[in-house]
Amino acid sequence: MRKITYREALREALREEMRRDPSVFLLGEDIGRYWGGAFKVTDGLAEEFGDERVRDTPISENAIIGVAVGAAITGMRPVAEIMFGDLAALAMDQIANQAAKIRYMFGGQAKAPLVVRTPFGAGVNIASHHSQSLEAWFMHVPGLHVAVPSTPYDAKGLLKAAIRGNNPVVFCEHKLLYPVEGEVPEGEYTIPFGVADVKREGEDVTVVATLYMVHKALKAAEKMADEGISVEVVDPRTLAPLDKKTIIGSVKKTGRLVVVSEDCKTAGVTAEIAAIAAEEAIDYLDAPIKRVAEPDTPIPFSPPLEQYVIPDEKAIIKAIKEVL
Amino acid sequence: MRKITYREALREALREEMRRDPSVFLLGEDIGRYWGGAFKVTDGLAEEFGDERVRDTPISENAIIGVAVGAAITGMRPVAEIMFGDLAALAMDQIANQAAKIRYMFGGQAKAPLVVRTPFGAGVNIASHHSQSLEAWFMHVPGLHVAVPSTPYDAKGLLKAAIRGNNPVVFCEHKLLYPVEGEVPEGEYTIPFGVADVKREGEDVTVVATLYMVHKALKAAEKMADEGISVEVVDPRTLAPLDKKTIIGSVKKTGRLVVVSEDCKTAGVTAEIAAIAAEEAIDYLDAPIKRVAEPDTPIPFSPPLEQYVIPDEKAIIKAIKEVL
Amino acid sequence: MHTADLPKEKLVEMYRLMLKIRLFEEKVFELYAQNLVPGTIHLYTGQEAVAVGVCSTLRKDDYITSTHRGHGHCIAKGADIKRVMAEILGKKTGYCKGKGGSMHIADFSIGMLGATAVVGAGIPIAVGAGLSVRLRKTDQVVACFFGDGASNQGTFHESINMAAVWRLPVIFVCENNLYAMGTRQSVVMAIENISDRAAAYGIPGVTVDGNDVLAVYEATFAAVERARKGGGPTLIECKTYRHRGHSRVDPAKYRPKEEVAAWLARDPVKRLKEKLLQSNVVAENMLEQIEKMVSAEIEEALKYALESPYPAPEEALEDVYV
Amino acid sequence: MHTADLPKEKLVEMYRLMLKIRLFEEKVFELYAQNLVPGTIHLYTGQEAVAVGVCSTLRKDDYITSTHRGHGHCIAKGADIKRVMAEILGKKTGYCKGKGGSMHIADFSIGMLGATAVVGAGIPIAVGAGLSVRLRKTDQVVACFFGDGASNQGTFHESINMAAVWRLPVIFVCENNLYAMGTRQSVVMAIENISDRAAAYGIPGVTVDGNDVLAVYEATFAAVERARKGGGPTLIECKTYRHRGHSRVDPAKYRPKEEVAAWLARDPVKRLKEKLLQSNVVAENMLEQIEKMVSAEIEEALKYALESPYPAPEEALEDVYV
Ligand SMILES: Cc1ncc(C[n+]2csc(CCOP(=O)(O)OP(=O)(O)O)c2C)c(N)n1
Ligand SMILES: Cc1ncc(C[n+]2csc(CCOP(=O)(O)OP(=O)(O)O)c2C)c(N)n1
Ligand SMILES: [Mg+2]
Ligand SMILES: [Mg+2]
Repeated sequence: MRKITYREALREALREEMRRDPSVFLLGEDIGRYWGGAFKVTDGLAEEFGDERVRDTPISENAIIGVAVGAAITGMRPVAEIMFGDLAALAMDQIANQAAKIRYMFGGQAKAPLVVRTPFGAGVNIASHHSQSLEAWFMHVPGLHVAVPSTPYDAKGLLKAAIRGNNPVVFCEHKLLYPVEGEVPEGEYTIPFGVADVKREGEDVTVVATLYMVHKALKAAEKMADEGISVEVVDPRTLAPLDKKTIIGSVKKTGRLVVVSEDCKTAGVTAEIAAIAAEEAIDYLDAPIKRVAEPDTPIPFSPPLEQYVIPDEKAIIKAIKEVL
Repeated sequence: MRKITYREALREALREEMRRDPSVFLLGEDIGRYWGGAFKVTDGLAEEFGDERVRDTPISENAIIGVAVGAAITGMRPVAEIMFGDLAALAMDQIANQAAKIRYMFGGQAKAPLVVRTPFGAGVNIASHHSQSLEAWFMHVPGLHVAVPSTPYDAKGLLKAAIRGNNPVVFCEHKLLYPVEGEVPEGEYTIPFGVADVKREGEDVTVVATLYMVHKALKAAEKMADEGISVEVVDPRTLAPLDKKTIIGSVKKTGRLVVVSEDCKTAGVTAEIAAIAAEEAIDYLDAPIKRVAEPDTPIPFSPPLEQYVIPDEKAIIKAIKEVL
Repeated sequence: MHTADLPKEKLVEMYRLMLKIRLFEEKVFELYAQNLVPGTIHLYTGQEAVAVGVCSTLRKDDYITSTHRGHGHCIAKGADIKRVMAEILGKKTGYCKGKGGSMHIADFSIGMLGATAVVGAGIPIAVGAGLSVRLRKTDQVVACFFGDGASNQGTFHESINMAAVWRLPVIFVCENNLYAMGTRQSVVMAIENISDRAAAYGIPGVTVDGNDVLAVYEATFAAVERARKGGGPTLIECKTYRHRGHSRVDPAKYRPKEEVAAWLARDPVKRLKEKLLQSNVVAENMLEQIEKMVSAEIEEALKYALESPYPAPEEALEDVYV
Repeated sequence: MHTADLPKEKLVEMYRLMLKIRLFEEKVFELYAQNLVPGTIHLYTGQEAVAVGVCSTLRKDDYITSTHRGHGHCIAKGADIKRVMAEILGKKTGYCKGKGGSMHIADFSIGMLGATAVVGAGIPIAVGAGLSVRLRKTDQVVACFFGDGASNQGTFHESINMAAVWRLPVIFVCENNLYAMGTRQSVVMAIENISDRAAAYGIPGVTVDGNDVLAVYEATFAAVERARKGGGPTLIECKTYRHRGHSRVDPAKYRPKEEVAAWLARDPVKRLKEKLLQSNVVAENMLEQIEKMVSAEIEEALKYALESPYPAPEEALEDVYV
């Protein structure tokens, strides 16, 4: 099958959906013809669809999302880009109080089919304000859906589903994934939210991982296979809704659980997944649950410091060995 | 001992610290002489300390915190009030990206000794934008301390410690606690962060609860005692730092854990505490961990709806019975 | 259109709407005193000329966004007061099935895009509706209501700037009632006219007597005309005053007695009534008849709301997602 | 003070600082091309007159806040370029022990309160420093640097409004280099002069030639004097231009060639040099000597930075809390 990058897969999803549905449009800082998005995801789209539908905005994160909300509740399907996930902090009111709640508060009268695309993740030495992983903030907000694609295939299928869906979606990308290549069919497909993907089957231990960590988990699994240990890698693909069934099913099968996520450990993604297992599968667990995550620090700039805080293969392997 | 309300205890802490240290000052919307704070916590303080030190601000949440950060890093000890915790969504950049990270990013050159006081919680029919509990967002941010006092005694001691400390603190109050009375000594005291309080000792099950839920947990414990079941109620008092030792110690003793918090269940306070137990005490657990929390919905307005979503004594009792 | 050219029917209709808001709010106040209203309320009493002056220039398919003080906006845009009242009382028959309450009323069927209780949060939403109009190529306009206090929020700045540079059909209506809760404008702003802020975005700004419905109408009419033709947004500041405290518990002692008296003397409902009578547009008995009819409507709404059931508790779990 | 009255030493010092920034940035660019700089960089080349014009009016105990494009601010305020360079390279001897990098340099010992990489986030922090000055009853002032792009953030509005109503000693310095990344001002603002926004807060606003260090100095000097005496804040817009792309990867193709050429012709460093020579303030050989000394300083800084160790990995866990 054809291989394209995660970046191209996202762009293809945007392009196909914009061609299909005139109510889809994009807005964000520097997404248009002059820059094509800080990570070039929207490159070339302004040329095809024009500046009206690929709209450069002022640096006004909260209003960008507010404008998307207003457009969404009046019949459009905006896809807003927040240039770095850290900057979503500026838009938390519009994301969490408005987009997420507008349907509920108004008793179901409104729907807000908007997508907020934003890149998370560390690894390129751009320090504390451009490297965080804040998925857990959004998971905690009812009314939002949260996507965390780890491959080009998932990126395209989930983004198309996000755009077609009728709920607000925070679509979390990862900076290090943009250049990653993978197989993506030419034809039309979407991936439903709430369906995990078992990225590797195994018998001895379940590793749940998201985004870039899926790749590290797969590498760890490969190394463990050399040692005769069979690791199952489950990628939830969306954190809200979360496919508990697949996760719990895997845990029941293996009896051991390691949860891996790049965000800070405390009250992060790994906490929720560990808690679910502790509630629903404790009798099947033969070992403590292990969480592999960022220690609770901001992301430092200097390469040796940054590498130290990002969870790596070694940390995953260590955790796996601890639960065996 | 003298009994005063939670509101009075907070006010007394502010008054004592302002008298003691001229660098302490307050800022926020309507905290001054014309209103005295939406919940009257600062009532009368402008009269004693003047409008300069009890400063009414425009409705500009992000700048309120930014101003507090700027004052804190230049030698002051600001206590900012955000009128409702939901509105902290507007200030997440200044809280989570600036206040929390300024020390780290600058390699320890700066300290930001500011306190952000804000009320959380539902129960007074003011709907989705004025009733949330968002403590988990702050727990997830390294660099912040998070206080969750449940009694007048804790409120006063923790607030004084927060003001004297050198780290930024998100000080979470609860609307329903303001009128609650409790014993508070006249003399000087502070409560160190990171030290849980066992609000009731017991042998059969550990209930960890915070803020208003502590009171519901205590009532549940009393009812269970009538049935011959001995419940230990642990109140962490601060979520960051979190007194894992006391929590884990209690779990090891009772072998059963119920975690209660008013925030939404997914990726909330209960997730982190459950995850810690699943990591560190699973071998001592004789039953699944149970979480009692808000279902994942915004807070509705109408009384029967609102009552339905707020965790209550009955839900706590049910959870306790399920783990026994 | 100059208000001198307004047909009699339009003037009478504006009066009827203002009176409807006034009497509705007085009724809510009564209910409140009887402890029949859960939560808090922010009454529109005293500001009727703004909502009515603005909404009278709009078509049914035009949009408005509203605030915590939104009953008047709803009614002026044409909402059914039965369902407004039911929502305020938390009933299942309310516009939001009891989920929203006083601070979150919406009626999408008449372009009322809802009230947000986060001060200033409705402003970018209005701009988004304006952008939607542009992209869908209709000629709708959007009126965005907010207070003096809201004009200090970052959203005010970000949103008006966007609307200005994109020339969107949005009318920003600042209801300057001189206070945000207990905070006088001069405590939080070094300027007197909020309309002066329009220049920061390169759009027209105007201050009008917000207690004169015809002045509000005229300024909005011009702005709406310009907006429909692609001329972009306008900022209209309406100076007005709330007759009561900010919210249920507020005795509003922070306001000087003379100030209150002066503004009560400029009551917008009375002023329009006097104008109608003086200019012989209508006879006094016709106005009395209107008042009776409006009162009856409100009683009917109240009855409807009181008799309506509360939602079933489990409904709390519905409407989170589509 | 009028710049005509400036002592010769001051003028020469300003030139020295501008040249130091220029040569420092050119060195960073070189290192960058050699892949010695981790992450990204935003060079100050072309805007030297702003940082130097502003900081030359300040005392050591005055404060500044800075941005992602902050090397020039640091150097103009008197930072040690050895430690700036070490920070940019991620070394332990850098100002932030390698934790901050190019976008987060701070030197609290000279009142440089640090750079934030969240556009606009430094503005309220500057206002807080101004409030602190007022509460501590000193006569310090605060200069707050930010870009044209930042002036569309909500924080700009909220913060300047607060500084204005409280009459705080803050000088808001908008470095309008016409672009925010690839976005021209006209794409995101319907006004030409950002200083026009001052009127929205009731404070003075002025636009100056940001490539003329003396013009910047003069405007700031007046603002600083007023601020020290309790006269409140000023918004100074400095029109300027960055000589290179926005960040490491940016070839800046979105800028018309003629525009770039016109601005390069107005190079602020060259302009001051010519002025100094024309007015016979200094002899050419003295300027050459200065250039040599500055170059030597930079080489020394580079050597220091290159020879400095990286922090130990575990240091990542330090400095989270006090
Ligand atoms: C962002 C935000 N901050 C604070 C509040 C609390 N609050 C509710 S109404 C209000 C005053 C609003 O004043 P204004 O905008 O002038 O409207 P008015 O009440 O006068 O109609 C405040 C501070 C809120 N709801 N939202
Ligand atoms: C809040 C925020 N939004 C977006 C960005 C990404 N970003 C970094 S610099 C920049 C442009 C800033 O433009 P301006 O304020 O004019 O400063 P300049 O780069 O021209 O010096 C952008 C959009 C950011 N860092 N922070
Ligand atoms: Mg007001
Ligand atoms: Mg710029």
